[in-house]
Amino acid sequence: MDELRNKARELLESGAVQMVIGYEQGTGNKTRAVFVEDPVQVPRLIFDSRCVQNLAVYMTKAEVRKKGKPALVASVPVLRSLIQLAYENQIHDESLVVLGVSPDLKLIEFSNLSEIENYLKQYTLEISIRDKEILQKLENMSADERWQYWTTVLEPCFKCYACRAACPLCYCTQCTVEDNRPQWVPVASHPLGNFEWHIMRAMHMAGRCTDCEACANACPIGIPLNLLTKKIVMDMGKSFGDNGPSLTARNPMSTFRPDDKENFIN
Amino acid sequence: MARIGVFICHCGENIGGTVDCEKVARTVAGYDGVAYSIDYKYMCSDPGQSLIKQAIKEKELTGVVVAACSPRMHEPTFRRACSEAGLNPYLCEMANLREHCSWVHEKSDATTEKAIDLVRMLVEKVKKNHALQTIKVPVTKTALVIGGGIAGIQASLDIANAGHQVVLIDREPSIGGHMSQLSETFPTLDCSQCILTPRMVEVAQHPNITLYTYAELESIEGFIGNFKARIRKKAKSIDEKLCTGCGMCITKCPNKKIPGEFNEGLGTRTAIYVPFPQAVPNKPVIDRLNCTYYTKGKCRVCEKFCPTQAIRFDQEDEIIEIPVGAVVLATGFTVKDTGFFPEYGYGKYRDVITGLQFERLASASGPTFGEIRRPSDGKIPQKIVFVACAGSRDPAKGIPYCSKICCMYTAKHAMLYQHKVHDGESYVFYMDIRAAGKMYEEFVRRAIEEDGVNYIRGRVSRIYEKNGKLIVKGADTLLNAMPVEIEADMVVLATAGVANEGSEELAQKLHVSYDEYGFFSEAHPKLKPVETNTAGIFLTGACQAPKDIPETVSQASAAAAKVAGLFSKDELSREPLIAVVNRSAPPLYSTCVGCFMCATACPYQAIEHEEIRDRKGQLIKTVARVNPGLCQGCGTCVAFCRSKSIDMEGYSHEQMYAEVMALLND
Amino acid sequence: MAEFEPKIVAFVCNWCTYAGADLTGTSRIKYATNVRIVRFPCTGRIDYMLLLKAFGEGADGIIVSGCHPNDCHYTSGNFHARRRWIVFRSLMDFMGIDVRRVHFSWVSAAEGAKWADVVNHAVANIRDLGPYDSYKKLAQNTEREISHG
Amino acid sequence: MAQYLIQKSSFEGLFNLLKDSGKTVVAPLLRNGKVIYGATERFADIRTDFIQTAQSVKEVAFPRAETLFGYKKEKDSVILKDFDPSDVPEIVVWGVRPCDAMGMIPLKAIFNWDYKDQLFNARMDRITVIGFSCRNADESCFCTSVGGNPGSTEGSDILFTALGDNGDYLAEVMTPKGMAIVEMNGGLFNETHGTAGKEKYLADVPVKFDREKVRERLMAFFTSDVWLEQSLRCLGCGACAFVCPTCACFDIQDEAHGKNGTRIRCWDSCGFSLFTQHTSGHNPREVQSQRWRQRLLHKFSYMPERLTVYGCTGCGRCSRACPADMNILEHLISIQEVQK
Repeated sequence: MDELRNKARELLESGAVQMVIGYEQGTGNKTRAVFVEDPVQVPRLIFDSRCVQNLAVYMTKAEVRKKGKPALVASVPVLRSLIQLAYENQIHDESLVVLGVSPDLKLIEFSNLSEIENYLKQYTLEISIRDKEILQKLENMSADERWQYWTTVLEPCFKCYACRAACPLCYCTQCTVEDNRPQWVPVASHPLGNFEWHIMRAMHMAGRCTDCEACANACPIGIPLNLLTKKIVMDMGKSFGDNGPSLTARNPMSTFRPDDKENFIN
Repeated sequence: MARIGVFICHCGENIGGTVDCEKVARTVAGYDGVAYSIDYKYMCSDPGQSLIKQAIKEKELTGVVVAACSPRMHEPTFRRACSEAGLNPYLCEMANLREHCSWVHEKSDATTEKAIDLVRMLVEKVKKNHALQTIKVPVTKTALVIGGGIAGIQASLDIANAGHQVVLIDREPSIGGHMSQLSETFPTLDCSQCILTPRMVEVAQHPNITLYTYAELESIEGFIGNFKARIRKKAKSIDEKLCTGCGMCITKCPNKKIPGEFNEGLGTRTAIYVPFPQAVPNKPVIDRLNCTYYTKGKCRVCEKFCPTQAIRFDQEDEIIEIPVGAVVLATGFTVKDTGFFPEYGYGKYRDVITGLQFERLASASGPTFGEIRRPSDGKIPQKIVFVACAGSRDPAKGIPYCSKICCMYTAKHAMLYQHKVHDGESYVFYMDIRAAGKMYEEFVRRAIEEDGVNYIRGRVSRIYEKNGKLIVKGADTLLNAMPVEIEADMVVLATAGVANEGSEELAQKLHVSYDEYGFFSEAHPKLKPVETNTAGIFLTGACQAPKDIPETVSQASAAAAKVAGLFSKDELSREPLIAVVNRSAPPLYSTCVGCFMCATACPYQAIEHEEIRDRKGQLIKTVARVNPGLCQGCGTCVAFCRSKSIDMEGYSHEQMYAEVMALLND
Repeated sequence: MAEFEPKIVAFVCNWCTYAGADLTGTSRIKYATNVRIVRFPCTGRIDYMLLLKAFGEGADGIIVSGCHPNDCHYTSGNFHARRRWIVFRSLMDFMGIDVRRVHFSWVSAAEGAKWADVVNHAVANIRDLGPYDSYKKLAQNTEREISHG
Repeated sequence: MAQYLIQKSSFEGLFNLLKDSGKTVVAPLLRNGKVIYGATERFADIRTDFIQTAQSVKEVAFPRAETLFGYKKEKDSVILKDFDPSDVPEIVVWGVRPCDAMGMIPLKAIFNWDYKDQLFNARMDRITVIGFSCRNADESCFCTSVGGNPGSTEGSDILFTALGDNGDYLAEVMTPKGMAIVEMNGGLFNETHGTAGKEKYLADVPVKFDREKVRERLMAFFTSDVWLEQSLRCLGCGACAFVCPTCACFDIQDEAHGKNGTRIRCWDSCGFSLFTQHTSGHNPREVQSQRWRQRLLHKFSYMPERLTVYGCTGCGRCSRACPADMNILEHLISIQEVQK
């Protein structure tokens, strides 16, 4: 904790960054993002297990960028997102200073993104056993049961797009749901609109999702929509040996192998 | 407001006989935005086309749907008609009522209903079409001809004589191909080499032709008019500039027992060799698989004796890259390995040979200097049997198709035999005699009537050896399948002609399609016999299907004419059906966020970075741009782009969406 | 009552399957009338959203077909498409969409007979499955009243 | 209007009466681990163990998506099929918190300000609100700062207040609709007078700010930096607006299927950048801070001016729902306090 604050203060005072993006105590037991521009405010910075919002999301927000070069407090899921953002040309070494926080809450400094990529090698992206069991349970259902499950679970969705807004990789300036030539996805949050939105969102995350769960945490009505992305992440691993973001490896959906295996095309 | 004209073609009875065209026209007339709808006997006919042109003018149409045959057939026709009437050709679409409807369904309401749906889909699509201008791309006026047989030679010469550059490559040490192996040629019996070798020499000396033998296509990229070919020149292990072709090395090479490919294994050659005396270029190569130096590490005799020190043991393969505007495929064919006919005993009995081997025996330059002597003991066979259709027209064990040339060369072989062995007896087992062609039937009759060749209609069941004779068992189906048994001294199998090994890999390199037998597919069996589906790549000779010399030569000239036509312009117009990254007003400029994941999906490296800057030159954002010269319009990037920032002319999001909507809702 | 006639949409590439279907026509091979072909330049162009749209608009089944691997007119469009279908099909299945109603196949320009088989097989198969009511219900329920929790 | 006492044990009977009378009963139910309103036919499904539902009750009167009319295009004409008020269901909403019930008032004001929205009014006419006073509150609650209180009867047709833990409830009947429910079975209700000192059983929700003061200050705050400071962490989603009992922004969408189509009204939010995006690409509210400003000004300045009613009932849902923990209460307090 002190490590983190000291580093933050040092960066701000030295002018290396104009702002430190980290976490502070929020309402009740919640934590939230804080943007520290004045070294005096540094004590507001905290980090603990409650700090799960993926702060990488702010790297693509115009108003934040306007404030100059930030230092970003980043746990492992956030680091993954940063690598994917770099792969997608949204950030580069000069865009930010990364204040990494290891799972045991130690501060890790990185001088560039490839150091982060190397660091992440020890945390290859994999779905937790618990999640695998949940997915397994769904996969064991009959198709009709799954259909029932998803239509019921997605029915309350009112398309506030908190899932999209909280996801660091949903940074498009115009989301496909906002494209009305043609209107790919109905704007209304009726059953079809909800269903198409969620299946499309999951497809857009294929080969990109880092399983940070920001989407599910953001949902105000608790829809477990990260099950869809978890399923995708698992498939990507199974089918194409994808094991998380990389600065160099091609995205599994924009490349192929002539011997890709599939069992349903005849 | 759209004013669409719909023109429904009866195609005589082809569509009209199955689909109620009049009803289709009537129904479609009721659709929103349809200003004119009419059916007519033959839309592609002159009156049909003028019907369309007239309507475009009088009804001020903003779009046209022609419901007729496949767009792959007549789309260009009708688009031209539209532009002649002043309507942008890309505002014209076709509904496929023939191949996809009337020809595949019985006459019924359901069929007419389907026809209506198909037309409605295209009406809705065409509402979303917009005017497009053709794309101009420069043409590199150099042709790459792959394969130096008679097909490649003829094509090269015709293109070169038209004043264009040609690069001719052949994987063998010499050009000439199968024709150079032949003795005489039907139906005139003139000597193959006598007519071929002058052409070979002409190729070698032609100022517009660059010849690379012992060379293969490594890879090719680009598109019509703008290919980049990488060619692997295999190491010949000699310095061609120094080599005078004196042949000293060949006479001195200690390794003389290698079965010669040119003589189909009936003769031998040395490790450093020229395939045959009239080879072009007439300079040797070292066959590294058989050369003692490369296999055992010592020898280098040729090096010692070479008067010009031209031997280069350390020579390596060389890759050269050449820009070409067109490619002619002339890779030829091969004969089916006879191993699959054990009952004919090929390989088991030395005197059972293939037609191609017989050509070598009959050839004056062959191992027997033109005398028909059997391989086993060099005796002149007194009784010889020719088996036609050895593998051809045999779906069970061989290949279903007819190899086309066997009937004629078998007759020729029998004739040559009779001319050389006057007291000999020759028999031909055949299924049918296919002698369609100028002077062909006469030729076969001559063999039978003047040269007394015995034709037996029936198949050979078995060939086996019995005290020095080859017993040929068969049946004569004209004498109600009476068993026939002939004691022969030699048997010649007219083995099937099949695609060259490696033809499929080559097709994949060039992205041309090939049929189930590995022969390259022409773009259209009748109307585009020398084109492939890939623009700028043409076909000639037996790589497309087995064919004889006259047919090959005419096809080669046809391909050459196509290439010359392509090269007749400095620029060629390409269909503007390509991908485009959207652009919009500030502050957005484009919905593209510049993730450039599309770039890796593009098979043509057509996606570039474009920096959008303000007046002060400050970078606002970097977005994708599609290079219209490189984009071939596959649309992979379009389906891949998450924000739908890339769209495709002719198959746009709105068009495809409209089609699906229209298809499921009337 | 009359036998159920499924509505089937076919998304095919221009160079192989569309040409193959043309060949079916030139060969006068007859097949079921239930299928409507939508022509794309390449399977790589086929947007999975269009499959959803087709079901949303009441299709009972879908055929997706293009060039065999290695035969793509554009080198690799079908390879990209194949990856897309691997992921998308699995996701559809995971969400309970009846993937038996989506028939993927490779039909080359030389396989006119195969196209007829693909169509007839799909039609027979989907006819057995019956109308895709569950998806139709989802699509028709546009007005979202308070649901029955 | 009138007061009664009713036993907790009688609620199930009352619920069944309502259900059997053919009305749709909408009540707090557990879905995806959160309490939200939903139609139910089982009393046992109704939850009472919550501070506030994740979603407001506004949806019964202002559905997230509702068809205004259907149409069919002919060659040169269009046939319209307008909505039919008789299709609008009779709904009883059970277990509504006072801050939610109070939300119905600004909604009515919005939908009847200039144009009288028939569809909305038709729904309102068929809705009966059964409120339950709050016994508990959390740090996001601030009804008392915006003119409400945990036992407010505003917007309810009947308000039930638990009088301690012995199962006695006070029923305050406020409207004829409420009375109609009592009359379904008078036996369940025992007449009483006064409010039985219900106040002492209510949740304690201290007043945190003075909304009048906030309103006055906001006038001068239009160009303040406070908006950017407050909203820098805002992600620009619509969660706050969609859970809000008074937010009524909507979008009009045509859903076409060939010749046929429907015109649908569906929720929208001033928090979305697309909300004010012009076709030209120009956006008068270009950045999130301007949208945040719009949200607060609309609720605490524009609505009081135009509709003489505030656009906030202090339910605190937006704070609870916000993925970035934008706490509206904090921000209002700071508006009141900051020296600009």
